[in-house]
Order: sequence, then structure tokens, then C-alpha cells
Amino acid sequence: MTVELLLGVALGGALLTYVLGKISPGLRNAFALLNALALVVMISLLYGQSFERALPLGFLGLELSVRMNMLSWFFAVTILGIGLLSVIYSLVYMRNKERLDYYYATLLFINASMLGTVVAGDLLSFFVFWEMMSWSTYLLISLRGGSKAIFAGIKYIVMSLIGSLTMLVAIVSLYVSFDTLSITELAGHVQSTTMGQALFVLVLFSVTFVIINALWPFHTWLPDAHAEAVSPFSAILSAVLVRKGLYGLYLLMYAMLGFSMLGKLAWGALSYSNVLAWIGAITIVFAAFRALMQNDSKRILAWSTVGQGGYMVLGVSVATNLGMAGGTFHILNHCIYIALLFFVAGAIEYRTGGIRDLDSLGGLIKRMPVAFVGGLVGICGLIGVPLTNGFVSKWLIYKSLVLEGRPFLAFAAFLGTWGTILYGYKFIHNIFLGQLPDRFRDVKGIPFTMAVPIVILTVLIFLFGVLPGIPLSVVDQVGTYLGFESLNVSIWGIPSETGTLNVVNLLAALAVAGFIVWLVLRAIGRSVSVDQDDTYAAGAAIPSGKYHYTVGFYSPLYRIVGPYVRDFVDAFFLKIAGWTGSVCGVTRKIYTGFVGNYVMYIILFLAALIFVQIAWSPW
Amino acid sequence: MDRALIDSLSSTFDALRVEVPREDRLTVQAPRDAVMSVLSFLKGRGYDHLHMVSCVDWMEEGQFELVYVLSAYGTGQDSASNPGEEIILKTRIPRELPTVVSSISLFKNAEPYEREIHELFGVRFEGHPRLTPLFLERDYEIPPFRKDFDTRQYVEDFFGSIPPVGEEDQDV
Amino acid sequence: MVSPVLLIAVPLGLAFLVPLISLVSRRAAMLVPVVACLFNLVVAITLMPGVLDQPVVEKIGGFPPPFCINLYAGPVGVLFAALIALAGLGIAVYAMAYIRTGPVDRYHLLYLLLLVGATGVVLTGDVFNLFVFFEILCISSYALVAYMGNKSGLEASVKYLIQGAVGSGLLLMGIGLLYGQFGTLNMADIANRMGSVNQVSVFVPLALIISGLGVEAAIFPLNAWLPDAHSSAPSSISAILSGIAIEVGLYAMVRMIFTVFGATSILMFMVFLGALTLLLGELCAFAQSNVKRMLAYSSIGQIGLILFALAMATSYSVAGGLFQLLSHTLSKALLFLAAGYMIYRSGSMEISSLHGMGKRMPLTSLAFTIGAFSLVGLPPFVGFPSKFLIVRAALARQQSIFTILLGFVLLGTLIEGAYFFRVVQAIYFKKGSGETGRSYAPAVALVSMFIFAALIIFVGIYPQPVADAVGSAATELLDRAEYVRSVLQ
Amino acid sequence: MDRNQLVKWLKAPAKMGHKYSLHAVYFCTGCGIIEVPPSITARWDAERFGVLPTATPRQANLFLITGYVSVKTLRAIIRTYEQMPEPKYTVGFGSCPINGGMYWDSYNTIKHLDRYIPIDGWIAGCMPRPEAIFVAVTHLWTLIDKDMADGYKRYRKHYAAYRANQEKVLRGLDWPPLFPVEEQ
Amino acid sequence: MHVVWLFLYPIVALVVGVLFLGLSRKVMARMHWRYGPPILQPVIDIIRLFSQRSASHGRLFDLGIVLSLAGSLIIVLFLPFGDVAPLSGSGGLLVILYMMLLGPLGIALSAGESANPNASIGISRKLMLAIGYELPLLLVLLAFMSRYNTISIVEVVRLQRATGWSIASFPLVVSGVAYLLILPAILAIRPFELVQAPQEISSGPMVEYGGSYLALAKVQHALSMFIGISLSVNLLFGGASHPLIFLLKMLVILMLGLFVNAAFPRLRIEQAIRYLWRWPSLIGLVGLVLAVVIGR
Repeated sequence: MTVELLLGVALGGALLTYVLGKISPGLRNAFALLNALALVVMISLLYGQSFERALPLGFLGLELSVRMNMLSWFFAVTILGIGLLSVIYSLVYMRNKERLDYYYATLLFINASMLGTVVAGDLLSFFVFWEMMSWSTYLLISLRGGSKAIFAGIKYIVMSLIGSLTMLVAIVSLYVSFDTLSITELAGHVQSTTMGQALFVLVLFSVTFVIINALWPFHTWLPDAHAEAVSPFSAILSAVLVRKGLYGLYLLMYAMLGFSMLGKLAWGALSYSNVLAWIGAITIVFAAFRALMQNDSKRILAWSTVGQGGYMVLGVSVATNLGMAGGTFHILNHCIYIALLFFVAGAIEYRTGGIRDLDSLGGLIKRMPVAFVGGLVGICGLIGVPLTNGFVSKWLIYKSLVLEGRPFLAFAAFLGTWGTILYGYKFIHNIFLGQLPDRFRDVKGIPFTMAVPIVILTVLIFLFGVLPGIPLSVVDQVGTYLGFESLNVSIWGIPSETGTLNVVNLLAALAVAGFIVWLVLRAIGRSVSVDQDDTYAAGAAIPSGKYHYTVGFYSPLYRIVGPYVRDFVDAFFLKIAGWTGSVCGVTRKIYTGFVGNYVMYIILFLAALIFVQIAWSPW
Repeated sequence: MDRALIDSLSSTFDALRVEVPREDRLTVQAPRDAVMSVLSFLKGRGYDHLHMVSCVDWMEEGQFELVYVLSAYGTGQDSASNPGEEIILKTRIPRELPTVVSSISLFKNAEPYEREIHELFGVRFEGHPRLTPLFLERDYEIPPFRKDFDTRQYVEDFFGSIPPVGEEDQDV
Repeated sequence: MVSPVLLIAVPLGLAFLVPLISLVSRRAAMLVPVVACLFNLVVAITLMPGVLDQPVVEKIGGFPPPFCINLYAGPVGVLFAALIALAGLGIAVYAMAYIRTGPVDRYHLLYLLLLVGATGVVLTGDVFNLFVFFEILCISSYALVAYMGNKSGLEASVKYLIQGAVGSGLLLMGIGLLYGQFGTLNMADIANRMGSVNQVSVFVPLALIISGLGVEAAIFPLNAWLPDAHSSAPSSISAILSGIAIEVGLYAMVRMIFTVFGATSILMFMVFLGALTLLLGELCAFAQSNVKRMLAYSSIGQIGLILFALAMATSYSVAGGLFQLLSHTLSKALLFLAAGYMIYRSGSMEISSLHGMGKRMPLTSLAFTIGAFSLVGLPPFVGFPSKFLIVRAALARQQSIFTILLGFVLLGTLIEGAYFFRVVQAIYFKKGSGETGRSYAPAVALVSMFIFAALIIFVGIYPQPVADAVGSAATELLDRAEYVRSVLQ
Repeated sequence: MDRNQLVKWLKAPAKMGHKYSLHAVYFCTGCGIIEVPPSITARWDAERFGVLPTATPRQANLFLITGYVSVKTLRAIIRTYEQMPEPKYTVGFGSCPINGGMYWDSYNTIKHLDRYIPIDGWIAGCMPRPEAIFVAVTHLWTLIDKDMADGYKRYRKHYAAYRANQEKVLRGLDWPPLFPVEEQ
Repeated sequence: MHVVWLFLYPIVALVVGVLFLGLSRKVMARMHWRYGPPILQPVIDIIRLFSQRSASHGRLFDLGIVLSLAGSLIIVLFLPFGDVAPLSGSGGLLVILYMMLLGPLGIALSAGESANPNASIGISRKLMLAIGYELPLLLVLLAFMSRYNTISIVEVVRLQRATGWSIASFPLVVSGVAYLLILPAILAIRPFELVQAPQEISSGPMVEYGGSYLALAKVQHALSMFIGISLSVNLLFGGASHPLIFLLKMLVILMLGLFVNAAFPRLRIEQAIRYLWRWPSLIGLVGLVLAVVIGR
């Protein structure tokens, strides 16, 4: 079981799906499912192994290599896991849409290229897979057509092109000075770089990883891309693809430049991890309040992805083993519940005929209970309610922030959590609770294949929430791989002297108390169930299905916060785009269309050459 | 009241009787089909506020009398000199099939008054968007405000007909 | 041992046979260019391994070198000949289906002449011979631009003619001055004697030659003819022009600067000129709404990039420049061919008319997308290794000026990416108006597009053999003394 | 809290609970409501009897129908009464709900309210004073003690008759019957 | 001993909470210059409510109220009550802060299910008020955490026993003041009682709660009052060595709250948020900066 086989199966599978699609849709669906399943099995067999092997074919004199270690394995599992679930999900979700061969092939191709970036042993193959990932994502974002989707596609590809160009320059400058690109060797050489080059490489790499991770200044592409992409793909996009940026940061901060170099690069307080932490903090708060004001279900989730990215960066930049464990665990948690939420939003859209506007939905708990449970558990995970996985990772991040003496960052993170509670509840309330409008009376439940991923992810959220030991042991191994001493993890939580976390006591206490209260309610109280229209409206009989309070759900808060949270970064980028457009218009004027001018240009050029030579004779 | 208005009124419309019972009040008696034109004429002269529409039941003469009370807000530049003045326009319509053109096209706020008159007197207003019940829960053969509606008789036989509930175990 | 002269003689002979063959049957006339290019390709490939270590100097007319016109078939020359033959072959196959109306036999005659001119410029070792082949190339391209016979075609070719004539005039004056100064026309001989003359008097012919060749090579101030010429010419012609003609012009200029004059000091100016051409070409292309004009401006941009790379004059940079030249030829040819049939099917050259083409012509749109992605330099395609080499070369110079210029160059490629992706999105994701029946380009056109696409992907994934050839070509270009020694010994 | 109080509490807590915690629905039907605010505030503190106004019928168990009942208000009264949880008591406040009071001959007022919803206690007077409310409350205590305040049981038992009367007066009730009514 | 307290403590909290409720109604009445109900009136209300047949709006309606009451009961276990602190070992101040979220979340879910617009408006107000007072509260808590450099509340109480009440020690007095300014919002008493405003939105989330549901809701409200006050006692007034002293301190704070409750009219939600984000946050920020600077 080698990594090359894994990559081969992934890439081959993608191309084969397209070919099979031409033969018969059923075959293609089956093959896509089989391929995704096989990949998950293969990656699970690779657990614990860590090796590095050169690939037979070189590229322009550079030998390419692949490697497998705990860090790559951790990210690979998230990629392939979510990939499998979204393929299962899209079997029914995409059934009646057109261009399905193209969709499945590109989806698997994106998964394959993400896998490639994660298992790449040297920077060149990392870059090659990174580029393939970005242009294949571009091809899938605007699949649904429509002016907004096209705008989102262009915005994404321009920003990811900027990212990959800066990365190319950084990689080549490393290659030029050390003429090797394999990550392990580079880590060795890094000590001997000059300060200037280290900074140059650091800045360029972080620009790329900040763009793809949608942190604050370069987040503008994410809300459009996620809201416009097809649901199963936006689940992949926000769960895993955006986290490649974080994998890059790990490589940058721990594998290549190493933490000692980062320390040297700091001018007093302005160290790299400090700047990164503050960017993360701003992202959390800004995205939380922006998400508050959206009334499109997928846009809220997109903004929450932007926000949650901030937590991971906070965890990573604290650089203690606790913070690192928190940040890494948060990646896993976030990818579970954000995928779940996008699946739920997609199911709602699928069943209500494409309605994503939160102001016109309501009361769907009566018709789609499974979607409700998935949505509620996903939101609880997003908020970090105890007994869910989000709680454990956030607890780790907060504890590391507080103990490291960074209260203001912790404050931003806490505020972000409360913002999450507000928009999380808005998501649940406007879709599921309240009055069921008449037009949704006969909405059916979720089809089976769409329910499977939702149920799996819901169970995962609780499993990791109640038994955090399982994922934490993997996270701990990632920490040790990156060079942190391991924290002693028990199956129930983190027993440590400075305030322990023991989830079993929480679970037991809540279960007992809950059971007692439920007994009291059932035994003593006698209740008769009542229809949704039999509610108090000062004696009047309200028209059925029309009384659901959704429009302007947080309008008072919005009136206070609104002016401060305008997305001026987005406006700034659009202004630059407009400016380049006008510059292009001006430069086109040079070619006036008269032959006379053109000939005059030639003669002027010659005259200029000769004049300069005579005057200063530089040549 | 300025003479000019009275002269112009009597000159433009022939079958009008105009009196000035009080210093700031003018009563105009107009036939049924002239009502709308008089109203628009007065509105043109600045009397753009319709206080109310009411109805009087002259049972002996077999007629209803519709009373429109107009006044000027006095804000518009071409309004009458003294804002306090009122004009009362009266018209008589037969009692059997009482139908009148609704004045809602000129005065939007006439809608509830006309609905009330329709419900309680039975006068039909053509062109009225919603002649649905306003106050009463039930429909009556004779609209209640008509003089020939005997309330005591109605109460006795309608409310009398509601049987008391649970007679047998009523321990007084 | 096959002699390089065949590379020129055979196509020239076949060119003159075309009118005779067309009397017999029009279809046979179409096949002649294909046969000629195939022959050239085979000869070039057989020559290639031998030439890599020992260039072949072919003396015409039996006189010793300084007095005869000699052909210098070094790695550069043979590489270019192979490239011309390959591109010519693909486009000739495409033209069999594309060129139906009008004087078809004259088209094929001029087409072959253009190829002969190009191959001649690349192989010749004699300055005046270079001018002669250069004129053959220019004149046949003037005529071919006007082939469509419509108003815009004629107007464009007249403009091209005037500017080309001015350029050739300057070139001739330069060569005349050179001959006056050195009394010989053989490049190696001039290069040998260059040391003995003081630099100032040499500069005037250099300036003349640079601006003369610069017009054809389409560098910044001199390339005003290109947008009109390439957009109003028939697609196969604009493909060959963008693919071969301007590259050969650039090769000639570089050959003169590197080997004949050895004027290394002007290279810095050339680097700036290259970067400027790239930026202006991309900016103008961004503002276009007509597909072929956009492609024409992007050719200007790419030429700027190649010049930027070549003018840095290190072995990496010249190798990168030549590799970029090769990738540009392949991708731009594919783009023009694909655009040709899309425009033919949709009726107008506006991008707005290409909406929804993805559904109507799936294979042609796929070809267009592959060409676009490889031109922007995305990994699995041929554009990526060349971009990688150029970036490595720029950074290897370790000077801040080059890093800044590299920044501008990459900004140019970014803008290029922006407008190419805009078109790709219009093709695939926008709903097309009008009829939506699915239709395919004729089989022959598809075959030629398939050849280019296959090459682009193959070289993109496994660039090693091409990289070696380009590397040795770069050493030959840079090593002036070796050139002189191998010709004059 | 003397001894027998404690015994009573232990024997019948629910009944005692209802006696000493009568939450009234704060719903003003007619002119009588003007008497309720003074009874809540400082001068006649109703809270010492455990009487507290609540915002919604769901939370209440006492329904004070104050003043004349017009036909339109009857619809709201019935809906509110049906929304109150089961052991609920109603008190007719003033003479109008008893027999129509001074509007005895009006076509638009309800004469005998107890033909539409069960009433447990009456307070005569054309707007009795707040003290009368407390008299009613204490009277209600004795009724609850003797299990005679069974208005809600009567409503459940004779629901068909009540419903018929209601539908006769009001033009079609637009909510389903509270208890299943078998159509005759 | 420890296990006994594990079950006894919630019951004690319940009883004390209900007594507080009765006491506050009596004190409020006295302030309105009227007799007011007997102290045990809330107990009577609860018994009466339990005997009523209530209307339920679906399974989530029941589960939500159960979750909310269970959550509130749990938090009590984490808070030291004098020297008794059963579960505080397994999760410090962070866990308490997060567990305090379970109560409102449970009520929000069940009230949302009750399909009454008043309830939804009530919940949106509750959540907005929550983020309103959360901002200064976080600043205060972080100040305490970074000053005592721990996240376990037992540790905070133990340190206060050594260095005296934190309301008295210098850097934390500023944060203490900020905390007291936002205490009415945490306890949801009069100036910030806009979540269960009977007049405006007919008691907000509680609009559809009848019978036993209303009883549980009232108990949950009493418990959250207990938690709010006990948290402030633990943080500001140094907890207590014995539960009775702890009760005494809680009583003092309750009285303080009731005076405020009786005196102030109800704020509009916008006014409440603007107030909370202006003065208390500023003082809290100053407190945090001082705590960090001096705490180093």
C-alpha cells in the first residue's frame, strides 16, 4: 500500500469517471462511490506509517517525492472522508441536474489534487497539485451558471492565481538558493538563510496561505464562492479545501522555516505568530457580525467558515502544545460540522425547490426531522455547546490563550463564539422552528442517500464531543510530529493541574439531571398536544402558516453594528478591478489605427536608440 | 362665507338649494345624481377634507338622507380664506332600493363610513371596493339602524331562542 | 548524412509545383504543404541527435566559408526548423478543411513560401541570405493576411505591408553598413572581425537591424500592425503568423545581437523592453471584446515574455525563453485553430457570441480551454515548465531589479489569466442564445487540434527531452566563440 | 400557617394550590377593566390573595370577564377561554354578563354569558368596586373547597351545546372545536 | 460527604432560588408600599401549575425546557457554594461560561417550536441582550483569569481567601465595578427585563408555556438568578468558608438587585445594548488592561 498507488487511484478514478459517464450514468455513480470508498479504506490502512519516497519521473532536473506522516495522514483523512460523504450526498442531490459526468469527474479530480498537495514530499509537486486544485475548483464553482456564480468564479480564480504566483516565486527562490525542493532537506538548510530571504519567502508563502484560508484581508472570495457553488461541493470547499491554507501554514511554521527562525524574524512584539493571531482575531469578530446580517442560508455558513478559520489560526499561532492541539482538533471539528450544515442547507434547498432565503422558510421541523437534528447538532458543534466536539477544541484554544497571557485574543475569540450563537440560532429558527407555511405542507423528508452523510456526521460530532480522547490522540501525534511535547490525553479529556476538562462528569451530570427533570415533566404534568395554529394572539384566530417572525431577525443589533461592519475590503478590491479595467481601456488607445502613427513609432524608436547611444553611450 | 363661492355654486349647478344657517356653515341640498359633481367642484375649491358621511332615515317620507360634511384644511394655497368653514351637502334617496355612487374615488377616507351605512342602513354604494361586514357578527333581515327595526322584538326572539346549557345539574 | 539544405530546397521545389498540381486536381494541391512539412519534420528529427554535439556547417557552392553562403545547422537552427515544420504540419492539416473558398492553390503556394522563408532565416549563416529569406517570409505573410478579401483583411494587410516595408528597408540599410564596414556578409566572419572596430561606429547598424527585425518580431513600439493583421487574417493564417512568423523575427534579432554583434550591453534595455511589451500586450488584451484581437494582443504579451527571458542572457534564461517560445507556438496555434471554428459556427468574433459554446462544440471548446490553461502556465500543460524556468532564471540573477521586473511579468501573466478565464467561463457557464444543436468541427480540424493538445499535455507532463534540446540550443546561442570557430576552422 | 392549614395542604395540595394562586388573564373585555388596575396596585393589593395578572391565557387559571360582552368580543372571549389550561375558573364581573345589564335590549350584546361559556362566579353591580373582586376571590375559594367551581367540567360535558350556541351567535367560528364533537 | 453534596447541592440551590423569588416579590411589594404575597407564594404557584393540564407544541417543546433546566442544574454543581464544590474539579470558568449557554439555548429551542411570533421576538431579544452583556462580562472574566492566572474558579476563591476580596484588591476593583454594572442584565431584572416583558411581547418566550412547562421555566429562572448571584459572590466577594455565610452574601447582592429592579423602568433593546457596550465595556477594558499590566 504505497502513496503512489493512492494518488494513481485518485487521479485515475477522476478521469475514468468521466469516461464511464459517457457509457451510463448508473455505472459512473457506482464507480465514483467505489473510488471514494476505496480511497478512504486505503488511507486508513496507511495510519501510523511515516516514510518518504522519490517518484521515478523527475521534472526539469528536479526529483519529485511523496511522503506520509501523521500531519499528512490527518489532512488526507479529512479530505477523503468528506469527499466520500459528499459523493454519497450528491448521488441524489444532483440527480436531475445536467452535466453530471463533468461534475463527478471534476469533484474527484479536486479531491485527488488536494490529496496530492497533502502527500507531496517536495515543494514542486506541492505547487503542481495546488495549481491543479485551484483551476479545477474554478471549473466547478460556477457550474450552476447565473451571473452571481460567474462573478464568484472569476473572483476566486484571480485571487487564487495571485496566491499561486506568489508561492511560485517563493518556491523558486528557495530552489535557487538551496537547489533542492524536498521539504525535509529544506528544513535542514533553513538555518543558513539570510534574514532578508527568509522574510521574503515567509511573506510570499503567508500571502498564499492567507488567501486560500480566507483570513480577514483576503476573505472576499469565499462568501460568493460558497453561496454559489453546488451544495455538496461547497461542503468540500469550506470543510477541506479552505484548510489547505492551514496545512501550508503548518509546513511554513514548523516543517520548513521552523519556529526558531520565526522567533529571530520578530521585531519585539511584531513577531509573525503575533501578527497571524491578530489577523485571526479580526477575522473571527468581523465574520461573526457579517454572518449575523445575511439572510441566505448558504451565505451564513460561508461567513461562518471565514470566522472559524480565525480560531484555527489563533490555536496555531499560540504555538504551545495545548494551542496546537486545539487548533488542529478544531480543523477536524470544523470540517465535520460545516460539511454537515452545508448538507442540511442543501437538503432544505433540494426539498423546498431551491429556496435558500431564510425569510421565507419556517417550521420545517415538522416535515424534515432528520434535517433538523442534523442542523441542530451541527449548529451546537459550531457554537461549541458542551458534549459536542466544537466545545473541546474551543476549550483548548481558550485555555492556551488565557494561560499564555493573551486575554485580548481570547476576548475576540469569545465574542466570535457569541456571534456564532446568534447566527447559529437564526439559521435553526428561521428554517426549522416557528410556523410551517402552507406551501411547505407536503414537503417530504430527506431521501436516504442524503440522510446517510448527515447521520454519520451527527454521530461523529457527539462521539468526538463525549469521547474527545479518540481524536485527541491523533492530534497529539500530529503535535509530536511537529515538535511539541505531547500532552497527556485521557479518553475523557485533558486532566491537567491548571484546570482540567473532564467531559464524562459533564455527560453523567447532564444525563442524570435531564432524566430527573423529564420524569418530573412526564409524571406530574399532564399535557395535551396542540396544533401550530392554536397559539395566543390576543384572542384572534391567526391565519395559518403566516405568522413566523423571520424578517429582520436581529435588526436592532444590526442598526448599531451595521455601519462599522461594512465589507470595505471587498469594496476596495472591486475598486482596484475597476481601476485596472480603465487602465486597460487607456492603454488600448496607443494603437490609434492610423498607419502614419505606426510608421512614426518605428522611426522614433530608431532615433531614440541612436540618440541615447550618442548622448550617454551606455551600450 | 364668501359670496363668491355661493354665487359660483348656484350658477354652475341648477337644481341646488343653498342656505347659510350660521356664519361659518353652508348647507347645500343636491339631487342624487349631482352629488359627485358637486363634491368634486367643492374639492376643487379647496374643501378637500371629508369629515364624515352619515345617513338619516325619514321613514314616513320613505326616503334616506345622505349627509356629507366637508371642510378645508386651509393648508393648500388655493384653499378658502377661512379654514374653519364647513359645507354640509345633503341628498335624498328612495328607501326601497337605496343605491348611490360611492364617493371613494374623491375621498379615500369615505370607505369605513360608507361600509357602516351599508351594513346598518342597507344603502348600496356602487364602486366601493369592500362592502363587507364591519361591526355586526350576524346578518339581519332589516338593517338594525332602520327605524322599522324593533330591537326588543329581535332580542326577545333571537337571544331568547338560545337555550341555556346544562339545565339539569344547575344547582341554583 | 542528410544535409540541412534539403530542409529548404524540398519545400521550395514543392511550392512551385503547387500551381501545376492544382491544374490536375484541387485536392492534391491541398496535400502538398502537408507532405512538405512532414518531410521537413522527418529531416529535422533525424538531424537533431547528431547536431546536438557537433553542428553541421553546409557550404553551398563549394567555396570555403567566408566567401560562400553557408547554412549553420546548430541545435538552435534544427530545433526551430523542427518547430516550424511541426506547427506548419498541424496548421496545414487544419487548413485542408478550413480553406475552401477563394484561390486555394495560391494559398498553399504562399503558405509553403512562408514556411521556406522561416526555415531559411533560421538555418542561414549569412547576413544577406538572412535578409532574403526574411523578405520571402514577410511578403508571403502580407499576401496571406489579405487572403479573405474582405475590407478589414485588405486594410490590415496594407498597414502590415507599409510597416513591414519600412522595417525591411531599415534592415537592408543596416546590412549594407555592415558590409561597408567589414566587407563580408558571413555572420561568423563579421563576428570574428567585430573586435577590431571601435564600438561607436558599429552601433548604428545594430540599431537599424534591431528596429528592422523588431517590426517583424513585434516588440513594443513596433508592433502596431499585429492586432489588425492577426485578427482579420483567416484563423489558420493568424495561427501560423502568431506561431511562427513573429518567433522567427525574434530569433533573427537575438541571433544578430548575441552572435554577430555580441552587444551584451544592450541586453539590459531589451529586458526592460520585453517586460514593457508584456505588460502593454496583456493590458490591451484585457480590454478586448473580440476573441481574435484578444489572442493577437496576448501574442504581443507572450513575445514580450520571451524577449524578457532571452535578453537576460544566462543559460537558464535563454533555455527558459526558448521553451516559452515553443509552448507559445503550440498553445497559440491551438487557440487560434479552436477559435477559428467557434467563430465560424457562431457567426461573429465577439466573445458575447461564444456563450454556451461548451455545449454546442464540446471538443473545440475543450481544445480552446487546454490552449488557454497552457498559455497561462498552469501545471499539467506545457506553459508551466517554461514559466518555471523563466522565474528560476530571473531569481537566479540575485539582483533586486530582476525580482521587481519578475513581479511585473507575473502581474502580466495574472492579467492574462484573468481575461482567458473570463472567456473560458463565457464558453462553459453562460447560457448561449440562438440554436443550441450540438455540432462538431470537421474531422481533419479535430485531428490537428488533437495533435497540438496531445503535444501540449505530453510535453507539460514529461518536459525532460525538450528541456535538454533547449538547454543545448541556449549554450550554442550564448557561446559566440564556439560558433565562429566551428564555421571558420 | 396554622396546623390545619398544613393538614389541608398535605391532603389536597392541588386544590390548595389553585385556591391561593389565582392568576387572572389580563384581558379587558368591557368597561369593567377600569376596576382591575386599582385592585392590583398599592391600595387594594390583590397579590396578597395570590391574584396576579398574567399576559397570556396559557399561564392563567382565572378569567375575569369585566363589563358588557359585545358579540364580536364573545369570539375573543371564547378563544381565550379555550386556550386556558384545564382547571380554570371564570368570574362574571358586573351585571352586563349576567343578563345584559343596561344593554338588555341591544341587538349587539350577549345577554346571558353562561349560555356560551361556563361561569363560576358572578359579581353583581354596574362596575363593582375592587373590594368586590376580593369578595369574589374568597367566594371562589369556598367554591373550590367544595368542588363546586366546576365550570371547566361543565364545559367539557356540555361542549356540544355550548358550541351550538356559539355557532348560532357568531358567523362561523374559524378554529376547530376544542373537544371532539360528534355531528348530530 | 462529597457524593451526598452531589445530589443535595442542586436541591439546596432549587430551594434557595425559589425562596429568593418569593423574597424578591415580597420586597418588591413592600417597595410598592403594599403587603405583597406570602414568602412561599412561588411554591404555591409551582404546585398550582403542576396540577394544571398544559398544552404542548411537539417533542422539541418538551425536550427544550428539559435541557434548559438540566443545564442550569449542572452549572450549580460547578460553582463553589461555600466550601462545597462537587464538580468544579472537572472544568473551570470556561466550562461554566459555556454551560451558562445551555439554559437560554434550551428555552430558545422550545419557545421557537411554540410557533408564536411573540416567542420568536422574545428569543431574538434574549440573544441580543446576551451578546450585549457578554462583551463586558468577558472582559471582566478575562481580567480575573489573567490576574489569578488560572481558569478554575475554586482556585480563584482560594486565592481570594489569601489576598482578600477581589472587589477590594486594586486592579480587580475596576472589573468588579464593571461586573456590578452589568449584573442586572445577567440576572434579567427590571432595567433589562425586556426578554419576558409581559406588556410588550406578552412575556416573550414564556407565551406558550402553561402548566408544568411554566413551572419548570419558573424554576429555571430562579436557578439562573441563583447562579448569577453565586458567580458574582465567588468572583467578587471571595466566596465563603461555610455555606451559610455564602447565603448571607448572596442575600446582600439580591437586595442590591431588587432595589435596582424596583426603581428602574424597562429599557428598549437598542438602548440596553448601547448602554452595555458603552460604560461597562469601557470600565471592563480598563480593568483588563490594568489586570494584564499589573498582573504580569
